[in-house]
Amino acid sequence: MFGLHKRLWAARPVKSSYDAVIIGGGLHGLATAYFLARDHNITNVAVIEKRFIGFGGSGRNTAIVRANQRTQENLPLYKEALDLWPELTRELDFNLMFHNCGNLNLAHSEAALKAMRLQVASAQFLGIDSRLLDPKECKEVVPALDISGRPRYPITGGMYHPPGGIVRHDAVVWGLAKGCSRRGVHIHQGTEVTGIGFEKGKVAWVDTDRGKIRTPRVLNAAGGYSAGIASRLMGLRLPISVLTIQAMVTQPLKPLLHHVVSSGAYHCYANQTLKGEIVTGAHMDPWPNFTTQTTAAYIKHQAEFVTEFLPCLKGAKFMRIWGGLADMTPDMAPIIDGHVPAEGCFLDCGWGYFGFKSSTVTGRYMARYMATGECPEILQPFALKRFQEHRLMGETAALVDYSANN
Amino acid sequence: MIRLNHLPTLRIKPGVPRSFTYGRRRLQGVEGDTVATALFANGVRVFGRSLKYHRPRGLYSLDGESSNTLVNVDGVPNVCAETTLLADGMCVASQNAFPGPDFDALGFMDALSWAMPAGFYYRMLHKPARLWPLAVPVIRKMAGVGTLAPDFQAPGRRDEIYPAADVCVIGAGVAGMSAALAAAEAGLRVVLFESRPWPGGAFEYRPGAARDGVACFQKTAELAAAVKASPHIRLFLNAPVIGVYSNGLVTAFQRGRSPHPFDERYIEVRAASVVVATGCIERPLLFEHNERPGVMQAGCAHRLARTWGILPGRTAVFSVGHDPGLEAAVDLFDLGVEIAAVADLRQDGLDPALVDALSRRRIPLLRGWSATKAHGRRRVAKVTLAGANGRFRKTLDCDLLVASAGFTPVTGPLTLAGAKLAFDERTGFFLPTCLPPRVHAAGRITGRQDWHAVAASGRLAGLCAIQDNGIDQTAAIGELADALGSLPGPVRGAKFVIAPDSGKKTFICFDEDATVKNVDQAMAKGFNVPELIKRFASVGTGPGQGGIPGHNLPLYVHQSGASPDAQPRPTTVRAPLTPTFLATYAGARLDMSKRTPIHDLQVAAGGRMERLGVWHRARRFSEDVHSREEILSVRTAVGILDASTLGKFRIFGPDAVKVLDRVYVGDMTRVPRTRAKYSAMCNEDGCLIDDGVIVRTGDNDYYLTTSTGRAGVTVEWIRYHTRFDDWDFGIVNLTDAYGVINLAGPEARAVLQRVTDADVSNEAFPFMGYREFAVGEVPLRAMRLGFVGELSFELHVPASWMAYVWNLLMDAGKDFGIRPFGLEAQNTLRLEKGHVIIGSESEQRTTLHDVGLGFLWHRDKPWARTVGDAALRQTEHQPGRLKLVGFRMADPSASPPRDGSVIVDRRIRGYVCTARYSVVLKEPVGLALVEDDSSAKGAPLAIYEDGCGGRLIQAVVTETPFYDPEGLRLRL
Amino acid sequence: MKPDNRLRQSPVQLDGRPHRTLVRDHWPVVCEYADEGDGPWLVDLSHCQRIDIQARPLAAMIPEGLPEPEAPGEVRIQDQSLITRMGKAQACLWRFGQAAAFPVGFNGTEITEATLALAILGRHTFAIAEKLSSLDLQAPGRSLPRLYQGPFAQVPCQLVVLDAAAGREMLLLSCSRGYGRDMVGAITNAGAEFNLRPAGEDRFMRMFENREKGA
Amino acid sequence: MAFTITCPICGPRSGYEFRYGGQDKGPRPDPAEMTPETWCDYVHMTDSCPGVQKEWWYHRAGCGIWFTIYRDTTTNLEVSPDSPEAVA
Repeated sequence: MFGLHKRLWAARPVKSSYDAVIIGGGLHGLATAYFLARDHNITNVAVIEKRFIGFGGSGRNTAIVRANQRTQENLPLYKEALDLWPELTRELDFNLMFHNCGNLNLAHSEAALKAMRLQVASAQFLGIDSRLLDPKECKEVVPALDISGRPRYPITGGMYHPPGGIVRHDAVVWGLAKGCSRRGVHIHQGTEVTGIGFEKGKVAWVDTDRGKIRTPRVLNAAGGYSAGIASRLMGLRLPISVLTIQAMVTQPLKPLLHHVVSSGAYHCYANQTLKGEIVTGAHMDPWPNFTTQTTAAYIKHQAEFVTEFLPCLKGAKFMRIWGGLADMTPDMAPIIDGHVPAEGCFLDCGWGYFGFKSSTVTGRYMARYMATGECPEILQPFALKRFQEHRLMGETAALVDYSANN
Repeated sequence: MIRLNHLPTLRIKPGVPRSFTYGRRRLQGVEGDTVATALFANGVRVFGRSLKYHRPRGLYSLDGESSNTLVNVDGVPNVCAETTLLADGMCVASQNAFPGPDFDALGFMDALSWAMPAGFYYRMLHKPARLWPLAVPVIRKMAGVGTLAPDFQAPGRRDEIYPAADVCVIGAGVAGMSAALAAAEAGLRVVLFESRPWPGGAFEYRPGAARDGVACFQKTAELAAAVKASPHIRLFLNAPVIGVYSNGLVTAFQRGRSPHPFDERYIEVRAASVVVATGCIERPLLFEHNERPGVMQAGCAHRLARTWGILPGRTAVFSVGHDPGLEAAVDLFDLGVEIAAVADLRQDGLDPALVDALSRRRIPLLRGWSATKAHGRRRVAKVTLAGANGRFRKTLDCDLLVASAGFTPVTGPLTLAGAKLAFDERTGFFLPTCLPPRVHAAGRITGRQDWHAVAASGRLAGLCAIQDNGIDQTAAIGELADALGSLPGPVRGAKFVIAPDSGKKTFICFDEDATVKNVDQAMAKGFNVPELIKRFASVGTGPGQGGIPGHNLPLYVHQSGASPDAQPRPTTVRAPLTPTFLATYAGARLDMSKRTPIHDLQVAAGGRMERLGVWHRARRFSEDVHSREEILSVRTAVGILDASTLGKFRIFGPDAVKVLDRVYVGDMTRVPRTRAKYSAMCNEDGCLIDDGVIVRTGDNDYYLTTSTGRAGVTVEWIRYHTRFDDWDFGIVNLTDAYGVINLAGPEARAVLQRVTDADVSNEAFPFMGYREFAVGEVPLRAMRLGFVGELSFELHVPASWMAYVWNLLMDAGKDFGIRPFGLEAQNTLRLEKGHVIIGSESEQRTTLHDVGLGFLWHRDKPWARTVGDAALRQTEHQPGRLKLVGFRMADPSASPPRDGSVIVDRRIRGYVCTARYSVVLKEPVGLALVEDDSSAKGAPLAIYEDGCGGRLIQAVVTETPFYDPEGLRLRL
Repeated sequence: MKPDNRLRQSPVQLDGRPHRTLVRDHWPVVCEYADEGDGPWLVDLSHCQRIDIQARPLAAMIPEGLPEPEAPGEVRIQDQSLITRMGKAQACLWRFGQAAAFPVGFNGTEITEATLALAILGRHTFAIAEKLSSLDLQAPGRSLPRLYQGPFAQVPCQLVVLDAAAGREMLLLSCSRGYGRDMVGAITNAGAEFNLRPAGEDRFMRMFENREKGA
Repeated sequence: MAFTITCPICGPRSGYEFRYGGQDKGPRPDPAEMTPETWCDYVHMTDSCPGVQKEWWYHRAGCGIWFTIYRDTTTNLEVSPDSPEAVA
């Protein structure tokens, strides 16, 4: 019963040519491959993954989904992404475990409230459910909150976004891999891309440690390694800094938090998984690196700050901390582009820590871009040239600076 | 239960009772008991129920490797009974069991386990789609262990320390103590961490003789005495190491410094060298019902007797794979436990002395045999043993099954330090192939089991640590390495994982009720690396992390043949190595913030203080959130503001002016001595990051102000942008040296004149002027600026004189109705003047041009290479940007839109930065960033406010300033 | 002429009962607290003059008669003054005796008003320090006195280890004035288990003079 | 990871005492001659390749100077300027 002995995806030999090669067996790559096959009947596709699928950010993020960003360029994308979870669950016949618990984002100052009003008004204008709460209403939603004047930054209000929630990130990886495999896409794990070849100004092949693959289309969706691949193999420098982002979980507890709670001033979020663990994280050390190492300073800092607004968590125990790579751009918005630096080269990177929530919908549109060669309107604002044109997107967030200044 | 009370190895004081409650029962333990040993001594065998199937669980190990013995203590959930010392008056309660662990209403779940194969949730409950939302609350309720109430208040006190050390040794067993002593003999400062309440490790309780004939426990005690006597060793007992990082950083926490069970101290050590001597835990033997209460590890059974004086059972069967297991059988027999049989996984390699000891006691020894099934519902009653091929079987009655397949080295600290592990054929361990620099491993972790060899390997690591500290030890290291070579080396370890014919209820991970069958199911799905199986089948991701399955899972996966790897591959270990309270990590919770010199005066005057960056500032001085009285007093009489948080700097030296020209957009070559020059700083994007005034106070000597938020980074900004220029200048941060008083309003001059002899008339001290004079005989710096749009004096007062001068002005202003005002009033006042606050009227991408301050930019100084100059050039006439505009409401009687409301037509075109009702103008006014084609005067703005439900508010773009557009009031 | 009784304000008030006080240059100074105990002690020295010197070459700007600490981290003591070398072209002068006026053309900036100055003295001084800072203030092989620039209670500080000998421990600390209250709070909390008490300027001066003689 | 940086004045210290100042790209080019492409390349673009890079750091909690180090971004360990990997 339950199809116990059916493999989710198959291991196949590497062919000498594909219609499209996708670098990176993370969510963006798998989703793009899936939609290439599903929507455009392009099934002769290879997903090349150096380690195993979901090894990078796809398996290390904390699975929060929401559509309450700041700009009208971003909001529709994330809104559509929210609608996709149930659809894909059904279609892939794999439970992605979308837990639509809603998100509560806390404000701790007048300025933060103002920033939230902008987000809320933008969301409402675009037909997305998001509302402002006063501190008492915040406490009604999340009884564990300390809304007194005791914390160093008392809660002044909150932004409540019912459509958001959490999804099981591993399930999405495995579900999409299953979907890809069923539709004929090849997933090559343990395979490294070592070069990209061009002919007559067009992409022509990809070199791997398992041989040369000819292809007219290459997508760079390698997450934390995408900028390095771009500069090393495509000759294209990107405005990307790769930082380690850390997250941690407590031992599992009986239900305590029924929403995703986050706080800008304290730079952390907390939510409880279906297994009962409280997941918390958010901060990044602001120096580029590729280590995924965790730091003593951060776990201590996080413990201190999350218990400022959720003091009951002092009695919980941290059980595990891990790190992943976040490819950050100067304006906190991704770089999605095509035919740079040569025809047939596509970019889907610079997602920072927004890569999970956007993965499926970006894959859908990126597949259309790769299939038709025309950039769908919804992706156009994310083109690389915005940086040299002095047109950063307005999706900002300041990096935390938790040491005292002179 | 009566304790064995004459053993020399006891760590309890049998005569000193400790009373506690367990559920409704009042029980008694003794001093030295942990919660677990006290419960066990009182006959408790079922400590709790398992996560998924609610199976009874009991004492299995003693160092917290599994969640079997998690209990609630004094209201705190998930306390590990094995590592928590019993305190008088403790209230202990079981978890995850109703009504209690012995009879649990959800016990029937065990019978349903067939319905929940590995990855169950991924493949079920989503068809039909409406089922899933209904299932979620049920799943959540069933999941999790231990309850934390939303209003839970954590008991206990915490602090933190950062001891300095040259060498940090992890584990105060025989190897760790030997390493510490060696390093201490060289005069190095050693920090030695031990997670148990006493030093000694694996040999601390063992009566067996070392090679020199002296009992292990006795030799170990001598070592411990030497450690305690050394002035160079700081021994932290009860202090589990939780993290090891590169560059010698080790983190730990310590409990037991006070009788209160939840007083804990966070510890961070940075050492030049780290020695890891964490020893081994036991590797569980996998067979049917291998986690029934009554099944326990050899060390657990042995230590219960030797350390706590508790006989672990009446009749025992042993199924072990190592000599210390045989030693335990012999010793427990001597202490009064009946041993029905000892099965050893090994055919050969058994210590002949121990084999002989067993036979002399007529204890049957079954070589190559193992347990295959434990019987009994809530605790072990019988056990089936079988030979290697499963053909021969026998079933024996017992109430204790000591089961252990081998040892697992505690390599967590090494992996966290960056060591890569590989499978070692001889020991069956994952051992480091290459240690990171200045990290050493010693003792049983390397596979050695002999007392002398363990001590020598510790001493060798100690010598290496001395070498790391720059003291040459080459000769001594060589000598000792040779000596170690003649002692017994790593012991051949059993690689046996699972008993033949073991059934469906063979648990590889206790915490998450994961069975060997679940692992098989995951492999069938195509998951073939342990790291992925771990995720898919939930193995080793529970409270005990990898403690129980960490070694067995990779061995099992490899033996199954599913893995593509040639050798078993370990799963990842992560910090914290021991689950640690968030409260403990948070430690002392230092909260360092800044207060202005007149902070207390502000509070006394009714100031509502709030945190703004590092500072405390007064937002307002009354209940009125709009601060109308404060606004009116500035507009009609005089107000006084504490603006001390402004950044203040001195820049001097021959190249000072070059520095200013580099960072300010204006021309700094001609700053007159008696006037303040207003200018701005941009970043490379040409975006506004700071504004302030610059004053020339002498030859090559300047005084400048920055916004509050930039004060902390201005020195680094200036030095950054001059780092390639070898310019001669000095810069001093004087932010805290001066308090700043903003005295503003039509009566400001009259007030000031009362307290100074200086001529402060408009002629003598005009708008934008800078003067130095005394107020109440206190010399200060004064400027006439106009942020709030009235006649105003900004007085920079030496910080120690600030309270004096403030009080002087308050007294002088009494007749004029002076009153302090706060940030809220200032915000509205400056808004009426159309003045910008960076961050409020600008966002990350807003350039100097966009906020209408482009006139500050001096384009003709390319030699200065001013920060942002290139971007200012390239964006100067760029269309399609968001521009800052003023607006009024189409209906002046309407309320002002809330800050952050968006401006829309068919899409979003901009947003409201700040809008307030102006008391003096008697209508709302506001500033907004809108797309440039909507920014012309008279352009209509449709505003969408949160919660408006689509009813737009109409406004019109207007010129600014709204108030006193000619600026006459500034020049009074 | 009416008496000038204007008073300046230190950034911090220590929680103790002053036994003997005086006013110097308008600063109220506690010479001694009642019941100072036998250490460790906390002393407020914020009224003592401190001058930041930045110049190239630095030696040219060291006031006459005072020695120049040659390498960053070095500290020299003379005539109730202490001079620390902070960097290639920067030093800080502390005057515990009489404050001095600036000579003409002096590249110094008086920072007395800008900073808080405290001393932790006596036994357990470094046990208190290790609760507040990960800096290795007793690193072997470093001559004393010595300057450390780094975080103490998370705040960037100038720390001078004057003496580390048992019973004669002396640690000087200065940081931005605005942190005064929280810094004293942090030190007081950390010192509570060692019975840290406030002490007057006299105790510091006695120990400093002894140190100067020994230096 | 205990990220450690060696300050030329203060010696080895916790990385958290410092501010990262970016990969060393040399002095700012003449603004009048910068095109949008060269401006963008100087200000925003990075190599982002794992390996050793020369970079700027500021000792903000200490002596307050800017200096360069070589760091291996795959280990977060400093690399000696004399070592073969250390190229600008």
